Amino acid sequence: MRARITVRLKKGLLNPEAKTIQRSLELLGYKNISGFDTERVFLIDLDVESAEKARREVEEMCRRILVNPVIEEYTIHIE
Amino acid sequence: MRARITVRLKKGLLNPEAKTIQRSLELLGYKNISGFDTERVFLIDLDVESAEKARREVEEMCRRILVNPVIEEYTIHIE
Amino acid sequence: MKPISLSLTREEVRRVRSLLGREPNKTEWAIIDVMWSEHASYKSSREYLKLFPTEGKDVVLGVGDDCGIVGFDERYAIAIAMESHNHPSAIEPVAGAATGVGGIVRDILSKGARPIACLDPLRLGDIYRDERSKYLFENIVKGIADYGNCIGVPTVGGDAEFDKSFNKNPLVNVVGVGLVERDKIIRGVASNVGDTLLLVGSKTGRDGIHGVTFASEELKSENEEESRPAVQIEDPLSEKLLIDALMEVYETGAVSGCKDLGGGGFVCATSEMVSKGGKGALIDIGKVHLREEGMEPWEILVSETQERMMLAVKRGREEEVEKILDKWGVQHARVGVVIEERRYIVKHNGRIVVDLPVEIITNPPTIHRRYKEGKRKEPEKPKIQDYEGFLMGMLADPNIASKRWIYEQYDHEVQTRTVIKPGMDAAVLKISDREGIALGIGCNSKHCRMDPVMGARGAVAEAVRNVTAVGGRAIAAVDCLNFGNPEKPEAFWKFKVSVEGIAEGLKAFGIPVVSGNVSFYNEADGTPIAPSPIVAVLGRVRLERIMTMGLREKGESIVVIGDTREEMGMAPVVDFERERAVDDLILELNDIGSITACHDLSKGGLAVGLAKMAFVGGKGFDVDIGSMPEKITVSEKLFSESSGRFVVTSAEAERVVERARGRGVSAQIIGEVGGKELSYGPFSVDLKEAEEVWERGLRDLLV
Amino acid sequence: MIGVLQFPGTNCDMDVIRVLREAIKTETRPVFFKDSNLEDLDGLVIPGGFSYGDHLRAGAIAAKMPIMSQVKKMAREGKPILGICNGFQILCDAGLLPGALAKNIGLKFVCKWVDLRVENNDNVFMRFYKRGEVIRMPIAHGEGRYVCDEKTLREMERRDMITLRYAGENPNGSMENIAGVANEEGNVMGLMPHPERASEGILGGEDGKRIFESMVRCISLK
Ligand SMILES: Nc1ncnc2c1ncn2[C@@H]1O[C@H](COP(=O)(O)OP(=O)(O)O)[C@@H](O)[C@H]1O
Ligand SMILES: [Mg+2]
Repeated sequence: MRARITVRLKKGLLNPEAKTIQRSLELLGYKNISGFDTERVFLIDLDVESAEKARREVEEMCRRILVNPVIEEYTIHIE
Repeated sequence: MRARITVRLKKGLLNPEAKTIQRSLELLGYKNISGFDTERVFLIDLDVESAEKARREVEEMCRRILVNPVIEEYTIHIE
Repeated sequence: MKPISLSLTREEVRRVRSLLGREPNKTEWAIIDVMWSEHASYKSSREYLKLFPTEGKDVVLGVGDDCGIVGFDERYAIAIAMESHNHPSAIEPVAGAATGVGGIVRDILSKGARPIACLDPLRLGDIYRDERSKYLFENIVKGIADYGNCIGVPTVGGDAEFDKSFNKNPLVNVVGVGLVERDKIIRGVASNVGDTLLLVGSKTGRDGIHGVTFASEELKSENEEESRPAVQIEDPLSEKLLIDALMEVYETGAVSGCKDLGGGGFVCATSEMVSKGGKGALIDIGKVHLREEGMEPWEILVSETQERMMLAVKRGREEEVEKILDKWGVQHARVGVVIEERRYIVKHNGRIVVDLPVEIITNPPTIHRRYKEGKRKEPEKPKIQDYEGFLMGMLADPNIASKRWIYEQYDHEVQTRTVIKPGMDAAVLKISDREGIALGIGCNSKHCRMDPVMGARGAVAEAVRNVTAVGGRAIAAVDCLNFGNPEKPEAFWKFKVSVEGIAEGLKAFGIPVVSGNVSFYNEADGTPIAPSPIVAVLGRVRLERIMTMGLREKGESIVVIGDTREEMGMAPVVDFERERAVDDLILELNDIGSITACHDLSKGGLAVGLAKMAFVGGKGFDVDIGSMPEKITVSEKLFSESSGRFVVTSAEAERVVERARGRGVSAQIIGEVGGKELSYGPFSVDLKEAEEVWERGLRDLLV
Repeated sequence: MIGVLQFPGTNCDMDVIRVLREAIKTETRPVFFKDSNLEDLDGLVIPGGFSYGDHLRAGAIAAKMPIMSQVKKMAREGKPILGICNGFQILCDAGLLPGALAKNIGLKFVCKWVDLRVENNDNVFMRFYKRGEVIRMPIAHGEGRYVCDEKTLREMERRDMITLRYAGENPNGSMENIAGVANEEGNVMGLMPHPERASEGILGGEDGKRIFESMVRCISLK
């Protein structure tokens, strides 16, 4: 079972990395970018029987360590 | 048009971050992790008419600055 | 089965066959190919490196091991070494530069020393015009920063030059410095039969397979794709754990020898250790902990996976060592034993896959390269109409502008020893309560291109001068000789005369070389780099006597020491006799407390040197360049880059002049400290404005 | 006895130990993250560095290691706990201090001396400073931009939990120039600047030393 966790900065928080990359793309001449954002993905292969169980376990990992709720939010996909 | 670019390290290359996170999850008691990997995602909103055009443009951005072809590979999704 | 492409010449192949009396198998060829490469064997450079003075009363461990060791006080010695990581950085700047830092730090660590500092001389392309050079520069600095910062070794100095000859082939040199108690020094030798060879650190992968042979070839653009397997990814956390774990392991006294796995990987480290010990090795390559599946013995033997070390552990004490490694989470494997017979034997699944005399592996034949004298470039004398504009242009030039953008990304204070921080002539690190070391760099690549002979001499002179300028007495040197393709007679000539020049200089100053590195094949598409023999000098300082370059008290006299000659736009003549007299004078003046600020003159000459002193001190000056007695133009007085000069400030300038006369050195009072202007006589500029231009010169070119 | 906590990748531990032992002359011992007994400790410093290589987020992994439950216990007992740089990041991620430390706004690691204003001296670490006093210490970090939500910020201001602000230029984009915060009780404090690097004149200044002196004094008064 593979879980895909996508983590992004909370709305409203400045993402300086995204801003910098967007600016340099514009400098390179890409004029029609109306939005730019970045995310991080964790891919976890789990030896568990059910998607249910995988999700529960991964949910817990996110809360315990993978995500900092002060600045980040996340979504989980079980594949 | 929104493009989602997923970037990952090429196969065979060391990913120290993934290694460290996996080990610490194991330390926290998650015993059934059989694989762990990380990816980066760029989300680009583009004011172009066609998915075709968006893909072409994003493809170029990847080659020019978003991706380091020496160590990374990528996939593009137009949403 | 993947065929192995050999980089050996036909002559070398013949030689191997005749030495061995049979056809080597595939694994054996792979080993010899790597070990006989230029980068690992110094086969072109060896006979010239013998010219360097290598002995001295302070030398504890000289040329030939992973780093040099120089005595400091009764208890401590200083380990120092220098390496290049040019080719990897050209391909993948972050990883290339980072692994350069990692490699030199392990050289230091392997000798039982705790790494306490790095310096990073860099040569980059034309960042004004060339996008790729800018990308390389930003990422090389990032690679050094990310790695050095993480492992807690401060990067305390370096230098940076920009020239289009480095567009495709930047230079990343790194100096590593360590501190070791004299009786805890470990050598890169395995000489006790029965000792266990313990491989320590990261799992071995296919990283950097053939990294060494790759560094022994020219970079060709179409080569890039193929060279990719040579990329090694850095893992600074593993390095930090290696440092912490090994410092604890060394305390046990169970380690009889140690070497880092650098160029040439496993086979290089193990074969050299037993070769130096006059012994042989029996290796079970199947014991190596691997990251990838299906690796063949030859791949494991030559892989350059980072963050690995080889220990020779006294028989029976393995567990003691392994327990400490386990505590730090550092992996390890018993991969072989030292044997009496001087053979290098490798087993894999019970089958012998290598059986070679150690000497064949570690003693490749020397190559006598042909050389041909090259032409010297004519001076490029600019016609200066507008002094003020010319000066501002120089201050903004990335070669002269403030390097703050670089060193603020480096943690230069961790370990709480950094007394003189980056931005000055040399770094000073506190070693004991009263004494410290000074670390200075020298090499003007532009001068070396115009005149390799004077350029190389200048590199030694400048490195020593930088140490002198902070009050340090030079005690040892390391060098990294970066040149083009040695198979080309003109390139080889540049190398040869550079070595000769440096050797002569070091002899004149009475300081030995204790370690060094040669990097050839720095060419891209057939265009060689400006020759860059970079010299780093280690000095000893009394902490209560250190000098800095900032102007201090209004009214203090400004004195130029040394002769200014008509040498604008060219490589200045370097006369070691005179250099030495000037250095000795400065140290004497410092001893008697006559100097309040001191700076040596280099790029941009007197005009730029004075300006930097003003920026650092936040005080202006009022001098009259016209009053200098030399019969040369004002432009020359301002901008000539004549060697062997300092500017000092003093509250007792007459005494300074008198002492100078006593040593036959010229010294002229040209004005005094104070005000908010840089006032040169024929013209003046506003201090704040000029400083802004200098601070922004480099920064504004970058993100 | 003051403990100095070492995680894999911690790199300022020896610097802090040296200052505590030599400049402050107080009994100090390293505390390895696998140590199980912290009963002997009167206070704890979590020093700077790159615990676990700063992978995931700076301080995130260390913050979740088992030893942190004992650190929390010490905090509850009112023992002083100081987090410097990476230690500050760890304390936030462990929930011992509010907020989080995000990537510097300039994205680069920054190492330099900065001016700081003392906002509050009514806690275990700050009592030898004057309110409003401007002091100098070096910073060295890549993830030091303090952030928290608006409500938390107002709470912190009301309860006087902000101890230090950048007084000159803001080097990392921190919210309201915040450089250091404490918990409400004043026995847990985190700061991005490195006081141990500002505890000896020859290294650039001694403004940081009073933090350790104050910590030690408070312990001895107990
Ligand atoms: N690549 C670098 N890394 C770290 N520090 C650097 C680097 N380049 C320059 N510096 C710092 O800036 C100082 C001034 O550099 P430079 O102007 O070349 O020196 P000088 O005045 O001796 O010619 C160096 O001594 C060093 O402290
Ligand atoms: Mg200098």
